Amino acid sequence: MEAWVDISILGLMALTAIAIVMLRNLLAVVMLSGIYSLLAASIFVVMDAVDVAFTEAAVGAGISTMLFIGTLALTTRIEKKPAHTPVLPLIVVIITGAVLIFGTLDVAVYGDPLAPAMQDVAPYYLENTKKHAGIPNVVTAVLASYRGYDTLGEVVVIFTAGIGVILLLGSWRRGLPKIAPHKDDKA
Amino acid sequence: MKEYLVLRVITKLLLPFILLFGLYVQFHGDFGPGGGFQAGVIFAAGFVLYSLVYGVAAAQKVLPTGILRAGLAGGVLIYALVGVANLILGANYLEYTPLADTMKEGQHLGIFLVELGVGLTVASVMMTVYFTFATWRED
Amino acid sequence: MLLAHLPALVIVIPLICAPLCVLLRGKDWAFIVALLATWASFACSVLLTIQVMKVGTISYAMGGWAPPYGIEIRLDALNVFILLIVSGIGSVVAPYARNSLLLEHIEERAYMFYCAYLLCLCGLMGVAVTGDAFNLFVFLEISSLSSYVLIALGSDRRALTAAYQYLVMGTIGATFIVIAVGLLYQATGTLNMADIANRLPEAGYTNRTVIAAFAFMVIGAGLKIAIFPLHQWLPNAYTYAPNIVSAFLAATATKVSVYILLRFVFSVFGVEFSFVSLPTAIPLLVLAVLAMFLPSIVACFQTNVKRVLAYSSVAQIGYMVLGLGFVSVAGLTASILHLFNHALMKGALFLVLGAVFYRIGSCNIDRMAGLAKQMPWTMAAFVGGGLSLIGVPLTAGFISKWYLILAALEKGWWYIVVLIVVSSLIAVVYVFRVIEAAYFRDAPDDLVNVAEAPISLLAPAWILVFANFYFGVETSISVGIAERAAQSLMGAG
Amino acid sequence: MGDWEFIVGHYNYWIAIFLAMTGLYIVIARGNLIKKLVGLNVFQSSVFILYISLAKVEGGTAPILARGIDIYSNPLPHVLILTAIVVGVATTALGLALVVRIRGEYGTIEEDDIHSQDESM
Amino acid sequence: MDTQDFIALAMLLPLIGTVMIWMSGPRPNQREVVTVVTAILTFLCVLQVLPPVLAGENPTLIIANILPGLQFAFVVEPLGMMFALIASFLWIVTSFYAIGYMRGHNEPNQTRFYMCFAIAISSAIAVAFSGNMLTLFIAYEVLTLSTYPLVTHNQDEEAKRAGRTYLGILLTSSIGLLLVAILWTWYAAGTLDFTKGGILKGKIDDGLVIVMLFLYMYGIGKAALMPIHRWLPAAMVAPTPVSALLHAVAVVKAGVFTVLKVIIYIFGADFLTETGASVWLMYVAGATVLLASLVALTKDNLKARLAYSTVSQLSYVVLAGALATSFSLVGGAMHIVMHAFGKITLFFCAGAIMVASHKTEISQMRGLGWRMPFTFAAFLLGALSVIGLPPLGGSWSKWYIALGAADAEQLIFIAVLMISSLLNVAYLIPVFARGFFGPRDEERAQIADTHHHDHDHKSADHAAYGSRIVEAPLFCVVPLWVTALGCVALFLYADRLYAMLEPIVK
Repeated sequence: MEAWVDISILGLMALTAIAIVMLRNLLAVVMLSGIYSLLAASIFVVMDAVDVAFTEAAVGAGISTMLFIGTLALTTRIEKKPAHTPVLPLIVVIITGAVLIFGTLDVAVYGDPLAPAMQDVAPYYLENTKKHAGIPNVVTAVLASYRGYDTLGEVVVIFTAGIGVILLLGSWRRGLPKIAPHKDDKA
Repeated sequence: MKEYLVLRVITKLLLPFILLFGLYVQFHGDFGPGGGFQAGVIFAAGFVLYSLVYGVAAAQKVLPTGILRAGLAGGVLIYALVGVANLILGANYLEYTPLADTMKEGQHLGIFLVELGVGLTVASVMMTVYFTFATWRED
Repeated sequence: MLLAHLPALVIVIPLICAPLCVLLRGKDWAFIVALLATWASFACSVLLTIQVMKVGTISYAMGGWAPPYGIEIRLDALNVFILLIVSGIGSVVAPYARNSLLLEHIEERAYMFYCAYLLCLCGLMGVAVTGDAFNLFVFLEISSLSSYVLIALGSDRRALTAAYQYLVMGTIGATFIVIAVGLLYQATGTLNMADIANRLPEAGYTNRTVIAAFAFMVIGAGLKIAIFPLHQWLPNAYTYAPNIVSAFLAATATKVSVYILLRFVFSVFGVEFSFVSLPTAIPLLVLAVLAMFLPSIVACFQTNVKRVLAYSSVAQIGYMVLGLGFVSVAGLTASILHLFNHALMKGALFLVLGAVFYRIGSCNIDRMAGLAKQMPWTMAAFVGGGLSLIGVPLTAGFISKWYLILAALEKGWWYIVVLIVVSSLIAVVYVFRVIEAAYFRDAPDDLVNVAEAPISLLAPAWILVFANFYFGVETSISVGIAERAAQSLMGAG
Repeated sequence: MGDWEFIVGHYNYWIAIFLAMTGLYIVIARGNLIKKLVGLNVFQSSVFILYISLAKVEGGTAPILARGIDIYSNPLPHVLILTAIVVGVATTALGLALVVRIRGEYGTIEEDDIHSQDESM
Repeated sequence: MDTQDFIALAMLLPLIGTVMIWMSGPRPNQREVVTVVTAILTFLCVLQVLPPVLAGENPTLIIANILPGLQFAFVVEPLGMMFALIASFLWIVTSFYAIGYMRGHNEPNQTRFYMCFAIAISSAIAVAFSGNMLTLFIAYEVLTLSTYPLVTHNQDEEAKRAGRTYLGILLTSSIGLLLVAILWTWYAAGTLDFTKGGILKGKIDDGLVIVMLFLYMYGIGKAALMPIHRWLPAAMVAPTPVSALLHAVAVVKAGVFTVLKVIIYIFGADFLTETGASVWLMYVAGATVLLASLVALTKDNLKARLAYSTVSQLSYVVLAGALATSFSLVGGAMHIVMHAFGKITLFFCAGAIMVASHKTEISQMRGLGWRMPFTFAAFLLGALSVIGLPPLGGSWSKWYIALGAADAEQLIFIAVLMISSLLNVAYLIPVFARGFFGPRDEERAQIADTHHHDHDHKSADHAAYGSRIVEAPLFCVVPLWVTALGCVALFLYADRLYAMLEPIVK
């Protein structure tokens, strides 16, 4: 049963992704990308990653989509027709995908509790969270305590983005003239 | 959007619940899914909704740029300084345990504090980014 | 007591000071905070270096959780050397910011700039010190995001497109690294780099997951390094970024990325896997040689001197990869040494160009004609840095080439020796084009009365020029650390 | 392990890989700056799916400790991906800010047009 | 102060002088006093090192450890002593000459000129004193780089083109070949110290010695072995004092000096003769001697002719090195000195003629001797010394090289030396002769026009070729007589020079 849910969601995602490639109406593309994130969130639920699902829904479907729409309002809505037939990108993508698939050939089957990834470190968290931190959500414990340093980094990343957006688009830019390219150097 | 009375009323009614939900996610993250990051996003979403209906200017009156900037930096500082507090107490960076009497309490307190920092920064950043985009004018 | 926590402090100091800059707002205060933070980090790095040289590898458990359960900060000779480069260049460049920003329309939001600068520094150092594969990605992204912002602040609109291009390619690179880390985790069940290294033989060298992880790691790091032919983002980014940013990034960012490659290929995957069971060396050597030539030749035809230097950076990266491809202690020593020396020379040269830009508003070679008369100190610094870039004796650049050639001789690869030598000669061409213009041509009519650059711009440039000469004569520190790092990298396999 | 089981055990990864490559294709092949970022998002989300697939344990539940449940899925990849999602949205926000500025300076967000503008200078 | 300090001082003084010259840039008189005083002090310092060297010591100065086991070190031995002595002595003479010339010619950028000059001298002395091949290489490169601004001094297209040729050939050869040879040596022998008897014996394959020798000989571009001699004539666009000191003494002699050093202290003369690796070099050097002389014959521009003459004379030294017998090596070393004095005199004369009459082509110099008798007389002395006739210094060095050729049983090179001497006569003596003979009527008016327009035509006519002497400034004439007399003195005291140099082959 679960497998079929899984397959149908993944199938929907594939359709969405292909539609994103095909469509040139950017508003539709952005909406599809939001839907894609929602589908991803549901597949995360299927895979028992509720925290991730929650985040993906809030971020991918929520914040990201909102930002994209905001940008569209400030720019344009239709993508130009691609001028050239992209052969090289196709080759790159096929090779990359092939390597990745090659890599999965030795990965343990989906859901295998004996996979190397399930040994040692992960069980340590499951076993000790209660003892160390006294809270039931292991993800939170790992996030904020065992790997708290990572999360500090994560907060700094988001902080950096905030600073960056202010620096690039802040109100202080409004009075400035358009920046002219330096005349005396050609690209 | 002055003419959409229904929208305005509903937004006003909805907003406290959204913010409350945000707070719930923030503080319940230890027990169920959620945490500072998700809470921050929800919190920000509430204000974004508010600004969509009432206009950015009104939203900025509630949350002036200065406060957002303080939140932006404050969240990171809270997180980082919790770590430093451990150093002063003689433990490793971000160790939490010495923050309270027992390890469990220390950890719990530490996690609570850093999640607070996360939530603060995320909410401020999201709102800042949104407001910045919304007020950007090309001339 | 604090001494034991230095590995954490070196990162945390700039990390705390960055938001402080935003809170303080005043541009003077922010400047002072940024300055003190970088200097404090540098002091920490020096202390750490001494400690590591004395007692060997230092391990620090973040959060008190022993590795592999928690995140470990692990410092050996290679880490501290990179740390030293990044924080050292950061400290020299920081005082330069004050005046340099005036021209780039940034001074109004200078405190934000300092914040981004500190974040970038913090991210780069974080990458250098961490012993955890995923944590490396997080800090890599801190440095990347802040460098996208810093680059986009350039005063030419092409800075924006350059930053965008870098953002896209950089994110692809980082995502590749994430994929590699995921596959490694899948194969070994741990994220700690030392632990991965221990468990890999268990997973087997023919494990296809590990091989794919290796491929993604090399390509991902290669994108960040701007290894030829993945270098398209670099020339524009370094050309149009604000001058101080070009100087800082050119001297540090690619170095840290090379570190990632070194760390993974040699310590994590190990020589046995990377070079014995996989034919990695040959493609690396080929790419390195191509990188030594093609971008150098392109550099000879550029009119914007910053662009000349940017292409030259791509070429110099070729030398580092070349040393890596030798897979010997000598080659690695040369590679690591060149990381350091190249940081010194490129830092110096970009700072000089910043001073030039400050006065004449351009880095075009024709506009720089006859500049030596009006800005003698500035151009003298350029000559100093340029000589080092060519690899003239008594400069740091010579020492790296010396070791590189020795490493090639050790392998008995004559043609490589010839190639190294010939490629240095191309450097002569592009460096001397600039020197000839500045010293032996007449200034354009509107630029006959240019004043010398202010001391706050000259001093940092000259400090680096002196460093170039100092480390060209007194090599016991740089060669000493590089050799130790190389030995530990080779030994780890 | 039979072929069929092998395929059943891996199709999840392969579809995720297909999705990721679709995203990557959009990034490389398309010239519209916004579409590129959408592609980047698709690419990254799909890699996240790949990651989370690795964490799944047959018959397990979400890693929130509760009485009576012994099998949980692996929490570590979840944590990593939480971080990665945040990093992703940060990148997107920054990329979009750049796009807005580029549009302001160039009047277009198509790569080709930007190139031709730079070259005609 | 002991000898070590003087070694350091000899190299430091010119550098200190450079700074002082720079600081006194706006005050020409002070600047030139500084130059001359520095030159004299430098020479005195070098002189202080002489007694211990004559006593058979090798004073050593170690500055720094560049790489493990490889120092930045200076060791003075007779060959280097000799080179340092002539370089620093001739700097004094040239400084005086330069004052006259640069002022007489109203050259721009004089401060830069004097500064680079001082740096070049410092590095030439460093080349002379180098204790190992790497130190020598470093000094050699500094010499190249510091003379580049001198070559491009005029800043016009021609000068810049010449500068590119100059730098292109010298840097390409030194980095591309010499550096590789040095690295190879280091790799093979584990040392780069100049050691009597060489360091390579038994360390590399006999068959590879030829390759190594090739790398060294063509790596030392300053020795101007054909076909990489092009930079030398090109560099003649520089002001004459530069051509005189640097391209008759410091730069080119640094090249052949390095050749001798390499052959004596890196390969070891015995090792070379045993393996026969240097036979090809004899032929190349011999060919260069003859071909360059032939080219010189075709040049009408005096400085160009002298430049090719230099190319030819340099190959004497290379030939001497290739023969690698004790006579030839000492003879080669002596030739460095003899030729330096002879050729610098000739260049000084060419410059004096340029300053006084603005003539650069030999065909224009008819009758000029009557106006500039002192200059032309000195020219004759210099020319005879270069040709190698007694009673001038040049005769000794040629004699010893010829002896060396006989020793090595390479009699053909005695013939080469003889033919070359005849060619020298053919291209040098006509310059002198033209000054005093030949038709001069159509020239008179022209010269009178250009230089004496304030005078009445007719009186100027007679004045120019009759009793009136129009010499170059005294600052030019005195130095060129000093060096001309030096040629004579060298003939008389050649035995002392021989005695001093003998230890290098013992």
